[in-house]
Amino acid sequence: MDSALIPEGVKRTSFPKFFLGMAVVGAVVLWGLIAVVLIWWKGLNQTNMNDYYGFALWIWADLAVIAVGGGAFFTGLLKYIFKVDELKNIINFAVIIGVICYSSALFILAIDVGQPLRSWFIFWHANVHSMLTEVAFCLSCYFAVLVIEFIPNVLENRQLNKVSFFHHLAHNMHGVMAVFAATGAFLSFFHQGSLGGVAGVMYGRPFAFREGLLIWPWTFFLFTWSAAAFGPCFTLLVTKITEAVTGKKLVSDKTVHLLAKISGWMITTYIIAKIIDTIYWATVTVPASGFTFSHFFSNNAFYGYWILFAEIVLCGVVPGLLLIYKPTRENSNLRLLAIILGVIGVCLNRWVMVLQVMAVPVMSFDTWALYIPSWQEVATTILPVAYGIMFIALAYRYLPVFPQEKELNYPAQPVVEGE
Amino acid sequence: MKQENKKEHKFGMVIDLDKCTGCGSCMVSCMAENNVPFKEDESNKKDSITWMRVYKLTNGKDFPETEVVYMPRPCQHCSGKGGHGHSPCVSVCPATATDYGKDTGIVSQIYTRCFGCRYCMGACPYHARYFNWWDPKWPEGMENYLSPNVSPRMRGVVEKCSFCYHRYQLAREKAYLEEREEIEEMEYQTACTTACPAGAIVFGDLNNPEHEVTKIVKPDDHPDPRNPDVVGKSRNPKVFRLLERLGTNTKVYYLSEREWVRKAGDNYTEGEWETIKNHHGKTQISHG
Amino acid sequence: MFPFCFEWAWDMAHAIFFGGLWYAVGILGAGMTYVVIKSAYDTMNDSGDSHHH
Amino acid sequence: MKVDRRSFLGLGIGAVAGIAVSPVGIKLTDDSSILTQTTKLWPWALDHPPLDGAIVYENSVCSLCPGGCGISVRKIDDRPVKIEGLADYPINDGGACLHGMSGLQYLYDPARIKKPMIKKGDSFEEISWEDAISLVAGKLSDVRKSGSPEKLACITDKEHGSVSGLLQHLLKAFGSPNFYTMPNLESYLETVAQQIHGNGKTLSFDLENSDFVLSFGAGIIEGWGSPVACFKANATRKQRHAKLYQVEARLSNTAANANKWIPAVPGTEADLALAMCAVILNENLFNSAATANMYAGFSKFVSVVQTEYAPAKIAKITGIKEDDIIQIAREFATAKMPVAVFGKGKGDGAQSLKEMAAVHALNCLVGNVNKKGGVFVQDKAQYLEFPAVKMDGIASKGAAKARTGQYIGQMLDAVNASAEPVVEALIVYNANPCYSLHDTRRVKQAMSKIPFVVSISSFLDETAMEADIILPCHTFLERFEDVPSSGGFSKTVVGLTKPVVNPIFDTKNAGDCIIEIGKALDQAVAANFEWENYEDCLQAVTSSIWDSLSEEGYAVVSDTIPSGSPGVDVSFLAQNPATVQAQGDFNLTLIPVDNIRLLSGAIAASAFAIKTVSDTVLTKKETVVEINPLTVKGLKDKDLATLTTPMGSANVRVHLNEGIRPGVIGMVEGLGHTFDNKYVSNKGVNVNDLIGQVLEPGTGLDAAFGIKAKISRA
Repeated sequence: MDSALIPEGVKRTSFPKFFLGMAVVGAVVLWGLIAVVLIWWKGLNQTNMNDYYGFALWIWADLAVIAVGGGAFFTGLLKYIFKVDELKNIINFAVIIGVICYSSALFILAIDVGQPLRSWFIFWHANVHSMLTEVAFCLSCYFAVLVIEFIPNVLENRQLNKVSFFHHLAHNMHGVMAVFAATGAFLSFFHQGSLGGVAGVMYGRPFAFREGLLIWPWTFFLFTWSAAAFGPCFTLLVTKITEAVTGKKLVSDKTVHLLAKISGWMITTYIIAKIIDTIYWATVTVPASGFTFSHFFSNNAFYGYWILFAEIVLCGVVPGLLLIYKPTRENSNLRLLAIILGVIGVCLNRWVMVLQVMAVPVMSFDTWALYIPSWQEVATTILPVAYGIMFIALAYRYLPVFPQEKELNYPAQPVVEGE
Repeated sequence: MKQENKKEHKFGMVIDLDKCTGCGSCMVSCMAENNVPFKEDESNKKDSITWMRVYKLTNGKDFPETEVVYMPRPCQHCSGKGGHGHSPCVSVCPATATDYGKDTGIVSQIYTRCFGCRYCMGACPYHARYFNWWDPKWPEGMENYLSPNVSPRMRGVVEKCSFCYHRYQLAREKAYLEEREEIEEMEYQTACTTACPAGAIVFGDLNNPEHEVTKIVKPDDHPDPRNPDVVGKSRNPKVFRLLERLGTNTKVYYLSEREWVRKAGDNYTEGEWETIKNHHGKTQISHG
Repeated sequence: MFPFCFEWAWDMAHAIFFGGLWYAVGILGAGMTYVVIKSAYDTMNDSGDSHHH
Repeated sequence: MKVDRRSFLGLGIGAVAGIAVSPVGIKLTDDSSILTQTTKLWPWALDHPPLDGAIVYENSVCSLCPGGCGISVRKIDDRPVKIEGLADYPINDGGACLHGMSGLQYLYDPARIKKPMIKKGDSFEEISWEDAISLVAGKLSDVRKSGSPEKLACITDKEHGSVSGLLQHLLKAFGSPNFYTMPNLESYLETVAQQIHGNGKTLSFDLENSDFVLSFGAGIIEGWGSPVACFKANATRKQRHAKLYQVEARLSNTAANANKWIPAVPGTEADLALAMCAVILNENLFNSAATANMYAGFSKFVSVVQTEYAPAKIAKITGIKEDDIIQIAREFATAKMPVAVFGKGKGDGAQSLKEMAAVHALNCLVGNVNKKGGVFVQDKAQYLEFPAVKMDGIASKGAAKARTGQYIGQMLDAVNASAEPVVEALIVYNANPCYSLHDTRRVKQAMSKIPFVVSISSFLDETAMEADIILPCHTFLERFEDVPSSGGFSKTVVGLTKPVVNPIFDTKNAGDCIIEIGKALDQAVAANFEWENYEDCLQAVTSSIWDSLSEEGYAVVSDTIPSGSPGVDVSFLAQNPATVQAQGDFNLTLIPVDNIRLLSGAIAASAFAIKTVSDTVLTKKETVVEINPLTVKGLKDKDLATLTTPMGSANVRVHLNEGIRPGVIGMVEGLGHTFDNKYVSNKGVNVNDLIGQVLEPGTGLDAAFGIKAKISRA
């Protein structure tokens, strides 16, 4: 039915089956969209956020998708700037994940603000001292970069590529991609960092506040670093899932091992920095404002030391070590465990830096504020996941995403022309 | 250097917690003055717009040693670290919708500029900022009492205490028409101050030594030797500020004879209060 | 965002922030303009070559 | 022209580039930002922004409560926009309470009655004013014609003031002695003064000068007396180095603000006061000149107090240590200007004469009577001069009959007890007995048994809903009225309430309603209502102070310390009257709690006031009760619980709180309204539903300070 659109030389599932799958995921998207309409029409009272919890599930989701979407910029940086050529086998997919993550992030911001029609004020009336301004600018620009990086892949669709202009455009864009990638890396460095800065500069919130370098709190660097470290984990995880769903090997082990190794070293170095930061914060920053370390992890029903342990040790140190040690890295089960832990770890970090910050009482007579999201929040947070699945399914079906797909799956077969 | 003729003010207040009775007049005066909306259920205090909120603090002791104090909390109008105007909220607003008035020390909020990202609320440790989660709606006819001097807010934006800035504007206009350079202390008073039946709130210009608030607070303009971020610490040993140690440099001071109340204003590690309370109010000595 | 917005100030913060921003936007814009023009040129050359194809 | 791929492409790129550099984008974004603020497309945009105009201030007097504060109403564009306290006014001098400042919310209250209404079946129908007045007059005429004019009764909030005066005038001309007021502090003060110092006297307290205030539950900063005046007196305590000791089972705001909290077992305040009398007598700390004025059994009083109220014995009853009782009594007796104050809470709830007299006995013993900083015994203020009532035979006969009950509670009991209607017609003005009196079911039952109930009210409150006809009256912002200060304020000031806004609805001044009813009755009654209207009447009856009222906005009737030392009749206490016990036999005691941010009388709290109420008092639709953590094991903070008293049970939330005596449950007054105002009503429980009336033997006062109760997790 849609065979004319399917890349040459590969097999895809039957259209009815594909359509059915899309319909199921589409239903989830629809559920999310209903929630979106409710939120836009009736306002943010549809959420369970409140004046204590002005930043909640969405902002966590926003930070989390940007963190895991960091695989795109870091892989791009390695591929185009540091010329790690092996990564060409996964760069398309990394970019697609990036596009999904960043479009989701922008979408979440669009529902999260109280007056979406005024969102452009953040650009027009920009306050350059605000970390959020930096986030907004870099995020939108970097999203543009991702789209630019994704366009050639789209144009390589069998039918589109027949259009001469598109063919040339795709070719020429590849030619200057290094420039775009460099710009993207620059932008990404700043917005990942400024997302960390968002929490770190809040000197009224001792749980979030960090000292730092010039105008940038340490969280600025930790966020960039952690995105670069854990982003590839997510790229590998999604690749693994896609491989499982399609039943095909899509990226060679060599590429996977390389990316896993890079990620492992990034995670390990990051987590060392994070541990140093935590110790310094706990022993110097926190007591200076009259708090004790235990204040942030006790007297409430949810936040305990477990979350600190889970974030730093279980989902930081453990995946880092698993990925830098060759035997465990090259063991597919342990590698999978490591990348799952890694993805959880970075998401936990973003959770802590958003939700726990809001929950901790600061005034001595204040109380912990715990919060349970409404279904509208949950639906709109799941929406990007469903949307991402649809996006990947469409891209995989119609675009030549994985350059190694043919050689890894149909090595003996001659190229068959499908008419 | 500023060559303007305009004198720099630093408006602030001191609230005598021993006089405060928790009667709530300040809260209602504020709501009525500033067109604050209300809704059917206001019992969830985390979703209830009260620019002036009165907290109830207890000393935590068992019956019958229990003591209670009420603490009115308007926006603290932080001057930020070192008093340079980078209050926790102003510095984070991405759209310049909240600003620090260099000539007044007042942290303003531009409702039509705010697009509701709520970063400022996250940054404020005093919960002084409120989001319009709901459409403000008045029962039929009740819009008639709304004041034109304060813009009613729309859903989806953040609002907060403005130290009744419109009253400052009106006072200035009046002074201008009467060809006076300066306004008198009593010409500009916030709605909570004038409403307080106990006279617990004293408002004025902390830069003007003649003003009552300055006489009570005796602010020390030198940085606190223990924490260079802190300026304007009171020299009155009975006066304290909320979360002073964070360096927010609020311009709302509190006064109490009771030690436990003063201690409740900030956080202290084990045993630290004993050293700090003795140090409190003696900072001018270290500056000779 | 622009010097005519009233928040704008000719200070270091604005110079660094918007300097970096407009620089990045400039590169992206210039790069894309170059690529589009070059592709259009290539296309025209293509179609010139293969006009009777 | 053929559009080929190339020219199409070119056109597209050109168009995009063209739009990008044109001002269209900027214009559209600019428009969209304006659109977010103004257009009616969005639910958040106001119908119209508030109109600007010249600022004008008009002075008036608030009559929401007996406080009688001067107010300044700010008007813009001829609309009142803000109410604030009036500076230099002799009662409040600039301060105002939250209810007064919410005054404008009453103007547009959703529960306002917009036109006269008559009950048809279960609902009300609007009727014209002429029909309403003639209907009321017709019904009243029937009562009068039947020869039992005493079967017309009247309930209002207070005895003083010209509107109350007009009601009394009407009843007298009509021929009925059945004029009742709701319990109020002023009448309690008069009852005590009458009992101890003789007829026509009343008491007031010089709180602003006293150096030692010993309060037996008086909520001095909870709305007791003239609230703002009390706030001010309390606020100056710090600089005057004056002390406040508060006897109360619960750490009220007053107790919290006091120098000492004396958490006596509820209902034992009289015992505690008498034990302190015993200490003062035992230790010769009394003022001998003052005790020389005591008559009618002083020696008996001394022996009763010394034998029955020995501190050691009373310590066990009150839960206050013997040493403390002695120490406090000594401090009180040796203070320069001590004053003991009674009237629990706001002073308008149930009170026992024994308790009030026992507290006042402390004042009499230490002799700080008619002295600065003490208690003032003076004649009731009489500034109103109503013309003598011309009574016909029916009136004289009816007026001479015995009242149906001594106080409102007994009157309602009599109505309920009798098969025949003992009250044929009832006029209720500025009172909400169906909400404010103990055991509201009993009150509503009585209302339904009275054949014809007229409610003169601004709001469709619980009592108006029980009425047969409602005459809607102006709010205090729309009317003229004289407002005498009351509730123990040391000066006597009469304020003039003036309309600051044209009536919003088709309402009348309550005074005009009464005058019009009077005029519409038979000639014998109508002859007593020759005023043109209420304004005319007001001017006539206040003629002695009218110049001051109309020019200054108020008149100070007296502001000096009364002279002389009045005699003290101790016969009542010398008989050792029994202490009223709480009804029922559960283990715990439920007490009502007065909260300054709520109102429990004729007027309900406003939306603004409700908004200020803490979530430890009201959570969503549930009243939160205060309990000491030691009181009930297994109850946790915020638990939903069932509270049961002999009168019934209710679901409540629990707030565990160290600031209340173990064994006591505190429940706030002023919640649980049932009328049509979603911001105020259907929130929580009316504590008066759970507490029954307990009459004090010998005095007939409802003295139920609480009721026995139990509580368990729901």
